Amino acid sequence: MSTPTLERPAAQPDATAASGRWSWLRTEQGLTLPIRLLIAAVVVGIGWTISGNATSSDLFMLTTIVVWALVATSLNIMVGFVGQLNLATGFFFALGAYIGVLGTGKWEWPGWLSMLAAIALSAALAAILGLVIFRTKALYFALITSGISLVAYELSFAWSDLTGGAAGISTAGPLSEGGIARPFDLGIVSLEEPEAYFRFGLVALCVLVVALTVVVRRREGASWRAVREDDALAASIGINVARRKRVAFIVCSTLTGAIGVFYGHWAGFITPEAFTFGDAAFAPLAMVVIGGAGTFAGPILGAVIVAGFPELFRDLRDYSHLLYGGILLLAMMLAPGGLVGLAKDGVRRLARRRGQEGSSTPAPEEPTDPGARRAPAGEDLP
Amino acid sequence: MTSTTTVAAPVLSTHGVGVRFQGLKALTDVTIELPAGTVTGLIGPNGAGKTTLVNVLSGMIANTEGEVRLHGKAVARWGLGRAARAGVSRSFQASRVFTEFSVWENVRLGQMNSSRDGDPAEILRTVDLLHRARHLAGDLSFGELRRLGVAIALSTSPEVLLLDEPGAGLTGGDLTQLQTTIHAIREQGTTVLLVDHNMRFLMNTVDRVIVLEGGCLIAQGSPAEVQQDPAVIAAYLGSEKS
Amino acid sequence: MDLFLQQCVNGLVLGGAYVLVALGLYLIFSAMHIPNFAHGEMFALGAFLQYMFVATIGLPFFVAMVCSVLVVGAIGALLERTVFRRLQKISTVAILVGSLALAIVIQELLMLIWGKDALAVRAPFEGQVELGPVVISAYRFFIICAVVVVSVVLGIVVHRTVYGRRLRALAQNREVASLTGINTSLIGSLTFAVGSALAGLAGALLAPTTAIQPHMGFQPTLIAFVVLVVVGAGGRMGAVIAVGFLIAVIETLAAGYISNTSRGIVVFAGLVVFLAVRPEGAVQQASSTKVRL
Amino acid sequence: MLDVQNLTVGYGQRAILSDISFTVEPGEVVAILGANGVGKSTLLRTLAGLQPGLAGTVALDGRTITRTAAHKRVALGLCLVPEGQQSFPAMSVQENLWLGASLHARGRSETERAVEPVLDLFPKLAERRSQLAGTLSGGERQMLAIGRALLARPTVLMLDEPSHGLAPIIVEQLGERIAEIARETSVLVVEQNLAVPARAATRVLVLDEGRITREGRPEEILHNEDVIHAYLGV
Amino acid sequence: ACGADEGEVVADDGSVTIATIAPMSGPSAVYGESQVAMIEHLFDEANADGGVEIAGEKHKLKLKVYNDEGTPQGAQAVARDAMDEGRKFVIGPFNSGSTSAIQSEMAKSDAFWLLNSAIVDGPTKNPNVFRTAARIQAYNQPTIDYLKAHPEIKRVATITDQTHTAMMSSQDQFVKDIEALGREVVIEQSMKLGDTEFRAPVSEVIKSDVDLYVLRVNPTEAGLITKQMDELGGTVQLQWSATITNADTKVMFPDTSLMDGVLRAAPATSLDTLIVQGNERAKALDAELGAKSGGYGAFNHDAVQILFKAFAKAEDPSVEAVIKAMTELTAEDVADVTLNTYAGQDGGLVFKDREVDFKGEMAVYKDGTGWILAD
Ligand SMILES: Nc1ncnc2c1ncn2[C@@H]1O[C@H](COP(=O)(O)OP(=O)(O)OP(=O)(O)O)[C@@H](O)[C@H]1O
Ligand SMILES: Nc1ncnc2c1ncn2[C@@H]1O[C@H](COP(=O)(O)OP(=O)(O)OP(=O)(O)O)[C@@H](O)[C@H]1O
Ligand SMILES: CC(C)C[C@H](N)C(=O)O
Ligand SMILES: [Mg+2]
Ligand SMILES: [Mg+2]
Repeated sequence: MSTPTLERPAAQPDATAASGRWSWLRTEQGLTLPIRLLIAAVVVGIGWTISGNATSSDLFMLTTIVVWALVATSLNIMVGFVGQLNLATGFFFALGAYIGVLGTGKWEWPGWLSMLAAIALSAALAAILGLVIFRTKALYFALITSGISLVAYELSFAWSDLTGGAAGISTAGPLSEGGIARPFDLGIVSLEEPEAYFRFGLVALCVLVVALTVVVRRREGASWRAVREDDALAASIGINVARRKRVAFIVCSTLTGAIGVFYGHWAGFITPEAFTFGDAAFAPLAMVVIGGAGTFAGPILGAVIVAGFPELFRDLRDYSHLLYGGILLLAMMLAPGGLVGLAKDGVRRLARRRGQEGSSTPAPEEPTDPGARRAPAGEDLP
Repeated sequence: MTSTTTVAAPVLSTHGVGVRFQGLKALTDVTIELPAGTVTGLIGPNGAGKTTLVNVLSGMIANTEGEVRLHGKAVARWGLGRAARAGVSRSFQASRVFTEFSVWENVRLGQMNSSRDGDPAEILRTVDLLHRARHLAGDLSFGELRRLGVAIALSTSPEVLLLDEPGAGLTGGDLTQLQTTIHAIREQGTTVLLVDHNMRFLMNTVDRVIVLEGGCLIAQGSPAEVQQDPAVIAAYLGSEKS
Repeated sequence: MDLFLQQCVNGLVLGGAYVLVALGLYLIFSAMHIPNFAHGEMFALGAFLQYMFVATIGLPFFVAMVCSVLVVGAIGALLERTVFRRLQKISTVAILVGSLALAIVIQELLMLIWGKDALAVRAPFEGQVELGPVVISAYRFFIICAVVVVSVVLGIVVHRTVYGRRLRALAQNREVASLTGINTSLIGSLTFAVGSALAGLAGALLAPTTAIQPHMGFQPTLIAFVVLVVVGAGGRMGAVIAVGFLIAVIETLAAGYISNTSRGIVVFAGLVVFLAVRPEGAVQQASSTKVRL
Repeated sequence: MLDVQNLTVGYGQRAILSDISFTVEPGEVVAILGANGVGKSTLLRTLAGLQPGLAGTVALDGRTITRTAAHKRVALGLCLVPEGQQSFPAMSVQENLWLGASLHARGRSETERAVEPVLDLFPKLAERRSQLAGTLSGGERQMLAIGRALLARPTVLMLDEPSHGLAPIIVEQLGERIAEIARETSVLVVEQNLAVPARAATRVLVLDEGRITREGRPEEILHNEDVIHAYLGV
Repeated sequence: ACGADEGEVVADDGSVTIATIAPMSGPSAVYGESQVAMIEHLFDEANADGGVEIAGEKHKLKLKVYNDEGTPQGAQAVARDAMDEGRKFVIGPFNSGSTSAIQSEMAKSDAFWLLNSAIVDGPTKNPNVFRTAARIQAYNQPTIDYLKAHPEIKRVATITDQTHTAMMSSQDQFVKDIEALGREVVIEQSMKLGDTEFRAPVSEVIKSDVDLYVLRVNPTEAGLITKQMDELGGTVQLQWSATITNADTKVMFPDTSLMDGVLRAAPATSLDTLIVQGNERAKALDAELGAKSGGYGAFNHDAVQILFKAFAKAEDPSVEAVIKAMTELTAEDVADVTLNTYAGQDGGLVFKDREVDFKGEMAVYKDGTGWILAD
C-alpha cells in the first residue's frame, strides 16, 4: 500500500481518549466552539451597529435576508444533513405566519403565545406527516412535500373566513378601520421598530447556526449525515433511520413555523401570495443548494443571493427577473457544490499547487474515489 | 480447523423460511442454524438465493413464509436497524461505506449504537486499514473499500456477522488477511456467516458449509463432507475443488 | 346528469393539455432522469410561436403548428446540449433548481419579446359538436382526438421500436448503453427534442383556447409532475394518458361540484394522500424489492 | 488487430497508466493481471472510449480510433463488458439481449434468432427470459452482461473481471467458452481469478505501478512464484 | 438616496418630485406602464407650461417610479424606499393587495398618498390618504340600475376574483341588492388569479338557465370566460366589471364579434367611452398616448388633475397645506379639468372622508364601434 498523504485534517486516532466521547466528529470543520461563538458575537456586533444607521429600505432588505437565511438554515437540516429534498417549508412557514398574524391581529394574543401555539402545532403536524412522508423516496419525496406546501397555499385562499383569503390579513386588526401594525410581544422583549426586528432576527440566526454546528458534530448530527450518505448502511449499523429522519423533519419544520411567526409580525400584513410554491417552498431549497448544502455558511449566502438580488435589481424592471434567473442558472451550472463548495475547491486547488511546487517528483499515485465512477445511472435519485 | 461441532446453541436460525418475489420462489422452506462462535459458509450456484437469505437474516427484506429466530425466539418487525441493534450485523455484496467521512469516523459511526465501545484502532488494525485512518473513505481503492465494509460491520460489535462475498475482487494477500480477521473475531465469540464463490478461500475459513440450490437447502456439513457431495459437485463446484 | 356528463367532457378537454405536457415530461424524465421544471415553458413557447406564425406572419394554422413544433423541438435539443447535460452531471437537485431558474429566464424572455398582455390566436375552425346532451366545440373535439392519436403513436414508438428500447436503455444505464453501441448523446438530444416538441405541440394546439401569457406553463408543469409521480417511473405510457385525463376530470368535477377555488386543494391533497398510500406510484416498480430499514 | 501505443491515462492531474503499449492479434486471448487499483479497469475503459486518454494512440484493424466515441467503437467491433455486473435493470432479460443484438439484427424474428445462441450458452438466462434484469442475482447479471456483449459480434472482446461473482462451475465453463470465442474473436480479459487465464489465455500481461512489468505465455507467468503469491494467497 | 432633502417638499432647484408606486414588472405590469405613461404625459404638459402651480409659484415636476411588481411584499419594500428618499407625494400603489400591505406604512408616514385605482376599504381612514378612484359601488350600482330597467332578467349568476378584495367584500351586499329587486342569484362562484380553465363554472351557468352572468374579474379572465361560453354553445348574457380598451379587445379577441352585446358595469376608467361620447380632451389624449393610455387612462388622468388643482389651491408647498386644499376642493373646481364628472358631496366638496363620489355606468360593446353607453 502506498504511504498515506495528509490531504485534509482528519481523525486523530490517538487523541480520542483524552477529549470527550464525540470529539472524533469534530474533525471536518475544525473551528472550536469558543471561536464559533466569537464569530457569532462579532457578526451580531456588526449587525447591531449597521442597523443603527441604516435606511429603512436597507433594513428591510437586510431583514428579508435574515428571515430567509433562518428558513434556509433550518431547511439545511433536512436537505444538507439528512439529504431529503424537503419542499414542505412553505406549509410550515405559512402556518407560523398565519398563526402569528391572526394571534396578534384578530385574537389579540400576546406574541409569545402565538409563538408557542405555532411551535406546538408545527411540531404536532410534522410528527404526524413524518409518519407518512418518509415512505416515499427521492423525487417522490420532493413531490409529496411539494403537495403539502401547495395545499397550504391553496387553503390560505380558500379558507378566507379565517385567513382573509386573497385580501390578506394584518396584525393591525381589521384594515378597513385604518390601523398600524401591532408590536410583537415576546414577553422579555417586544419588537416594534424595524431595527428591533432585524437585531432579533440576526441574534436568532447566530444562535441557530452555532447550535447547529454543535448538534451536527454530536451523535444526532452524525446519524443524520450517515443517513444522508447511505440509509441502508446507516440502518445496518443500528441507526434508527426512520426516527432520525422524523426527528430532523420535526426540528426543521418547527423552526420554520417559529420563523413564520416572526415573519408575519415583521411584515405586519400577509396574503397567500407570500406563500406561493416558488417563494416559500422552492426558494429556500434554492438557497440551500446554491449556497452549498450541508455547510453552515451556504444557506446564508444562498439567502443573500435568492432573497437579496431581486431587491437589488428591482429598479432594472423588465430585466430584473431575467438577470436573477440567469444568475441562479449560472450559479447552478458553474458551482456544483454551491458557493461554499466553490470556495473550498479554490482553496484546495491553491493548497495543492503550493504543495506541488515543494516536491519535484510527482506525488505517489493515490487511488481516489473509486466509488464515484461506479454509481450506475439512475439508481440514486436523491 | 476445529470443524467438529461443539454442540453450541444456535444464535440465529431460520425455520421453514420462504421468500417469494411475484411468483418466483427465491427461497423455499430453508431451515438453518448458526451455532454460536462458529463460521458458517454459504455457497450455491448463482441465483441460488444466498444473498436473499442474508437479506432475510439481516432484516433487509421480509420473508414471506417461516420465521427467523434469534436465541430461539421468533423476531418481530425485523428490519436492518432493529437487527443491527439486536446484534446482527452485515456487510453488503456491493461495498457500502460512508464516503464523506474518514475511515476512522466510519468505524466510530459503526460503534455509535453499540453497547461495547471498542477501540477503533484495533478494528482498523484487523482489516489492515489503520494507516489509512485519516483518509476520506471515498478516496479508498476497491480492495480497501471492501475491507472497510467489513470493518464497519465489525465495529458494531455484533454477535452475528453476515458477510456477503467479502472476498470478491480481492487479491491473494488481501484474502489471507480477511481469513485471519474472520478467525480472530470468531475467537472473540462472534458467529459468522460467510458467502463467497472463492472455494479455496471459503473452505479454508469456515467450520461448516451450507449449500443452497434453487432456493432449497441441498447439503450441509463440514467443508470436507460438502466437497465430496456429488450433488454439490454437479450443481456448483464442477471439477474445480481445492 | 347532463351537467355531470358535460363536466366530465370539460375535464377531458382540459386533460388533453395535461396529457401532452405530461407525456413530454414523462419521456424526458424516464429516459434521462431529468425532472425538468422548465418543461412548461416549452408549452408556453409553443403557444407564443403559434401566435407569431399565425397572427404576425400569417401562416395557415396547421402549417404554423408544424413550424412551432419544430422550433420548440430544436430549442429543446439545444437546451439539452447546453444546460441540461451539464446540470445532469452534478445532481438531481441541481437539475431541479437549475431548471426552475431556466424557467424564469424563458418566461422573462417571452415577456420581453411579446409583451405582458395576454395574446390570443383564432381557432382554425368553429362550431360545436353535440354528443347527446353534451356540447363541445369542434376544435376542442379535434384536440382530444389529436391527443389520443399522438399518444398512441408515441406509445408504439417507445414500447415497440428499437428507438424506444434504446431510449429506455439510456435511461437505465447510460454507460452500458454506449457500450451496447447506442449513440447516447444523439438519443439524449433527440429525446429532449421530442419531449419538448410534445409540450410545444400542446401549446400550439391550445393557443386558440387559452390566454397566451408567459406564465402559462407553470400549472401544466405541476400537473405533469403529479401525473408522473402517480404513474411512477416504471409506469407505462398508457397510464400517463389515463392519469392525465383522470386528474383533469377530477379537477373539473371538484370545480363544478365543490367550488371553483377548491380544484387546487383537491388535486394536491389527493396527491399527498395518494403518495402516502402508494409511495412508489400506482405501478409498483418490480425491480426494487422493498428494503426494510 | 488492436494496437495500443504509448497510452497514458489519468484522472485529473494524476496519471494512473503511463506509456502502455501492447497489441492483440487475431485469435489471441490476452489476460491482464494486476493488483487492486493499478488501473486495469481504467485501461479497458479507455480502450472502450469511456475515458479519455492523456496521450498515446489506439488503433483497431489499422484504423486509429483514439478519438472515436464509445458507441462507434462498438460498431467497429470493440466491445467491453464492464465490471460490476451492469445491466438495464428495468428491462427484461430478453429486452436486454435484444438491445445487444439491435446493432446487427433487424426485425423481431431476426433478433430472436440472433439471441438464441446466448440463451443456449447461459440456460439460466433462458429460464429468466422475462424477468427484469434488476432482480437477477449478481451472477445472473454477469451472464447477461457477457451475453449482451457477444451479440454485438465483436472482433475484439474486452472482459473486465468476468468471473467476478460467478459460481466455480460457471467460471470453468466461462474459461472454455472464452477459448471457443477466441476462434473468431480476439479477447482481452482482466482477471483476478487465475482459473480463467490459465484455461484460456494465450498471453498474459502483468500491470504494476502504471506499467506493463511482465509479459509472456501463461505457463511462464502463472507459475511464477511472485505471481502465485500475489494472486492466489491463502 | 437621491432627490429632495428630507422633509422638504421643494428641492433646491425648485422642482417637486412626485412618487408613484406601480407594477412595472410581473403579471400586472401593463397597468403600471399605462399609469406611468399617463402621469409622465401630464407632467410633461405641465412642465412645458413652466411647471405646475403650487401656492402661487410654478414648480417643475419630476416623477420617480417605484416598481412594486404588483405584490404585497414588493410594495412593502418600495414604500420604505420612497419614504427613505424623502418622497412627500405618492400616487398609488395601483393594486389593492399592495395598498393593503403598506397601509401601516402610509399611516406612519408624513407623506401625502393619492390612491388612483385601488379600491380597498381602509387606507383612507388615515388623514393623509385620499382616493380619486371610484368606490366599489361604482362597479355594483350600474348592475342594479340595469336590472331595474330590464325586468326580463330573472336569474343571475356571479363569478368573483378573490384577488379583488373590494369585490369580494361587497359580494353579500350586491347579492342582497339584487334579491331586493325580486331577482334570484342562482350561482355564486369565485376564482383565483391565474386561472385559465372556466369550463366547469361556465357549464354550470349554462345548465342553470341563467339570464345574466356577472363577471367580477380581470379582463384576461373575463375574456377567457367569454370565449369558453361561446365554445360550450352558451348564450347567457354576459356582464363584465372589468375595463378593457377597444384596442386591447382586438388583441384578446381575434374574433371581436364574440364581444358583441357584452355589458360592462364600471366607471369610465379608460378613454374609450368618453371618446365615443365625443369628449375632445379624451380624443386628444388618445391620439398622443394610444395604446399606452391603457384601461385606466381616464382614471389616472383625473387623479393627476385633481392633485394639480389641490396644489394650486394650497397655501404653501407643504403636505399639510395640500391635504387641507384637497379637503376643500369642490366639484366645480375640478369639473373643467377632469374627464369624468365628479359629483359634489356635502355642499359641493369633491372629497368626503377623503373619498370621491363617482358613479359607474352600464356600457355595451358594439362590434365595430367599441364600448358605448347602454340603455
Ligand atoms: N473516476 C475516478 N476518479 C479518480 N480516480 C479514479 C477514478 N476511477 C478510478 N480511479 C483510481 O484509479 C486507479 C485505478 O482504478 P481501476 O479501477 O482502473 O483499478 P483496477 O485495476 O481495475 O482495480 P480493481 O482490481 O480493484 O478493479 C485507482 O487508484 C482508482 O482509485
Ligand atoms: N426483487 C426480485 N424480484 C424477482 N426475483 C428476484 C428478486 N431478487 C432476487 N430475485 C431472484 O431470486 C434468486 C436468488 O437471488 P440471490 O440474489 O439471492 O442469489 P445469490 O445466491 O446471491 O446469487 P449470486 O451468487 O449470483 O449473487 C435469483 O434467481 C434472482 O433472480
Ligand atoms: C379597480 C381595480 C380593478 C383596480 C386595481 N386592480 C385594484 O386592485 O383594486
Ligand atoms: Mg448474491
Ligand atoms: Mg477494476
